[in-house]
Amino acid sequence: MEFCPSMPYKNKIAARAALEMRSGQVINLGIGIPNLILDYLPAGLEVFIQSENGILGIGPRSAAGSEDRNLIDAGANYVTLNPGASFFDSALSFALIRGGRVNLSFLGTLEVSQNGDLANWIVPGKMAPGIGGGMELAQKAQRVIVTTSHSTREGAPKILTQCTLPLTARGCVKTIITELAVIDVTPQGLMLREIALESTLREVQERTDAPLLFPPGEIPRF
Amino acid sequence: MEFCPSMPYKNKIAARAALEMRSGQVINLGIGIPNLILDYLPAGLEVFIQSENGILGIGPRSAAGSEDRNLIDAGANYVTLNPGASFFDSALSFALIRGGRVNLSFLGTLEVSQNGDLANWIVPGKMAPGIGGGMELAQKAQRVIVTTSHSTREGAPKILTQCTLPLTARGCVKTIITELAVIDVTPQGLMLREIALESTLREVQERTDAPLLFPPGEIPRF
Amino acid sequence: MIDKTTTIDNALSQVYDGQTIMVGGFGGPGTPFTLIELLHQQGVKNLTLIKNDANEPGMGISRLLEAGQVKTLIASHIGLNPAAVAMMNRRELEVLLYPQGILAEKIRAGGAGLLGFLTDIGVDTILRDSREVMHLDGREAILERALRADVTLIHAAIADRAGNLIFAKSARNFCPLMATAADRVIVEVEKVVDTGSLDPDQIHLPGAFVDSILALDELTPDYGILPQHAL
Amino acid sequence: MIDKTTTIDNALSQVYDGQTIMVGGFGGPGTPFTLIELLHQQGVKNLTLIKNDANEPGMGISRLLEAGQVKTLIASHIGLNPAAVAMMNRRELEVLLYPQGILAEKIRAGGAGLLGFLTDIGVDTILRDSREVMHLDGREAILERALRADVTLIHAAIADRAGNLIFAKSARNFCPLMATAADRVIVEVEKVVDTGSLDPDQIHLPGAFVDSILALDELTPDYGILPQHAL
Repeated sequence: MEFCPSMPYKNKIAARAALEMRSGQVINLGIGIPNLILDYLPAGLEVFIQSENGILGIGPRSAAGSEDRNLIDAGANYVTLNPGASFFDSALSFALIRGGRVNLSFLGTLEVSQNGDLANWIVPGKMAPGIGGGMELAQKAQRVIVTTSHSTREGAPKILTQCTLPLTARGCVKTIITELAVIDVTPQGLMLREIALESTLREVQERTDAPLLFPPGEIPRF
Repeated sequence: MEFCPSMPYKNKIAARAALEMRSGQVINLGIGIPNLILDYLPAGLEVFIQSENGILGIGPRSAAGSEDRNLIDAGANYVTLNPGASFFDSALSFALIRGGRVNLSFLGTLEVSQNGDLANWIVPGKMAPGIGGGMELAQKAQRVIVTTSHSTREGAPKILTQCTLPLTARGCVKTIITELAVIDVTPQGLMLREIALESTLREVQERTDAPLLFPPGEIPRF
Repeated sequence: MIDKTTTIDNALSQVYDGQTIMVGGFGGPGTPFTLIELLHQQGVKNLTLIKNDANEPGMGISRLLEAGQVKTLIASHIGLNPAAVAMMNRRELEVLLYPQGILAEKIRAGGAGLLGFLTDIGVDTILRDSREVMHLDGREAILERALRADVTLIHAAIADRAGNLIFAKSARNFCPLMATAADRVIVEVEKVVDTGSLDPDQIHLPGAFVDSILALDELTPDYGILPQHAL
Repeated sequence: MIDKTTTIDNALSQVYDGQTIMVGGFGGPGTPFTLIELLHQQGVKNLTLIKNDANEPGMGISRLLEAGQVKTLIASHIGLNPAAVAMMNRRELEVLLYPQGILAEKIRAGGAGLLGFLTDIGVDTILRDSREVMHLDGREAILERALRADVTLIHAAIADRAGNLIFAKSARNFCPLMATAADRVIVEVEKVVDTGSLDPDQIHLPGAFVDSILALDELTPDYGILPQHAL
């Protein structure tokens, strides 16, 4: 996997997010950018991708023409299976999630706050079409990583001192990965861990509506 | 199946109880006399015997030498399977029971009252070794039939105006089958439905500590 | 031998106006498109439907929603169906939404003969405002009631004549749960086999939960690959 | 490739005094006799055990009870073990008994990350006196708390190296439920196969719930036919 400046921002985020996975982990990929992570799994990494509709061990999306009508993920994409995959009902699928056996959950978001509050549910002014599995994943996965554009389409920051939208879960986010930076949510506040090759500390801070902490020394680039 | 006066009373009760089954029913057989019913299934009857440990479709007990170490019923007997049998976990097994899909539950008892209260759990003066699946069966099966000796070993009546022992479930028993009689629990009281060949109305009433109602006409014998 | 198979004319003979109906499926897989179409043709109204999602416009339960046969929809996420979202927004359809796993548990609790369960999912969110809140060991918990239905309609890959079911891949989803939670369970299947030919260890749902089985002669295009979700 | 198999020396390396341990099995089938024997040899004490029953004298968890390693037993029915009943009566062993399906649900609730559930089982009996009673729609309901454990020990027929499990016949019982409800799940199996060789539709418990797998070299007589229960 390579990062290049010409990569679409969503793919760049997905490619960087893939590096947070460890072999053996049970991982759930939300809809949107998280779902792109499947295309960037590091070679040799053996993870078990869970899908809320009752699958553990999803592989890449099905090639055109080779889809299985009985095999979709929770985003309705036709997918393949990896060795060791299994099927189960929706109650067991969420027992896996709420019971704490999901090591890592990647979620998209509308807003995320400096203390890890997540708001990715209700768009202002609209009735929400439902929370799906997102609330349970956010609240119960061992580690939640938000993968999101750093700003809204209108240029407003998504990383805030405090969320303005209704929350999905409180204090659940451990890491935020955007096209500009990798930021950890720490007890002291938001700690910049990595910065995009084409960005600057100043740009990241300016486009973040919460104070950033910087670790000592050179900040790695991605 | 034949009834003969020389049959041990437990077998006679079991043989008569078997006649209460209808093809297609899901049936649970408790420990003791109910378990003997398996030996008296009428020819051509197709029922699905459930066992609390996660089996539907139990057949006769295994012949000596042909036991399967992984196949026991809830009473720890080695059993066989009928066509259409299935295995499942203990949670689903009791979903079947509490969810109301068990048509018929045969239970033994210590006492049963004229309004169908069942007490088959705690022996006086001892700590109970546990209720097992009996309470859920008594409370939730569509129809509960008690199969029991008419009196205790000491000769005391088991069918009472009111139970003296702690109840397993209230008002759950629909029919009582003993070596002397078949008695239905009706809103009006205990209604004698059948009487054993070798018994008399007088004997049944004398050994029953609650008033019996008699239907008009000849009472069938068994 | 017990034979629970039925005919297309009789399959829904005991489904009536105003009933609560659970419908299996997560997206396409598991959705009983044929039984839904029969329900549509039969014209029953005022239904309360319980399904994970609302399928997509023109497909599955969306046909019932669009035809005005449904009063209330209990679901987890209807985002893939703009027609249903529009009806919800215009208040032509009452929609009750639950977190997906909570919806699954509510159905399972109904099937297991429980009254309800306590969860901490959503206690810190606005969900709390529309829920029954209890206190447990000094912390708040949400009480969720068990759900049951008059009828459940599901799709399975294989059934034997006694009603034992096997589901295919991700078509399992809500189907076995819903089959435990209704007074009457009607299953459409792709293949019927003789009772006794399925391995008892491989049956996904015991036949005791199934009342009738409709063998499908053909699978309509709704069951096939949907181009909008392929690469 | 992920390989969760372990050795007899390491299988119980993270089991300690005072822990709560769930043990699979209903009677013999599903009981992890080898892991229990290791637990016995290791000598951990002050355990709280959760198991459907107490096995029979000299067998299974009765070995731990008789050796005084167990402080509390949470079960459904211990009537087949007079040694355990005697210890209970002499108050050498604290025994908490639940209706069997309620015990299964308490374990399942723990595994499903729920806090508890409401049931009407036993509300009309003396069970009510020792339970938390709530009111729901003007009727009484018993609140049962979810159960979880530090460790679960179960027996399965087949595992792949990723921990996917298949149980044999009536040996399934409490095993998959308990595997969802503990921080550490240790499985003994009769056969280990390569990951990818099991049909994903036939797996009874996904590998995500399993931490380590002990392949059994031999089955001791406890696993065999018990003459006292044969005809």
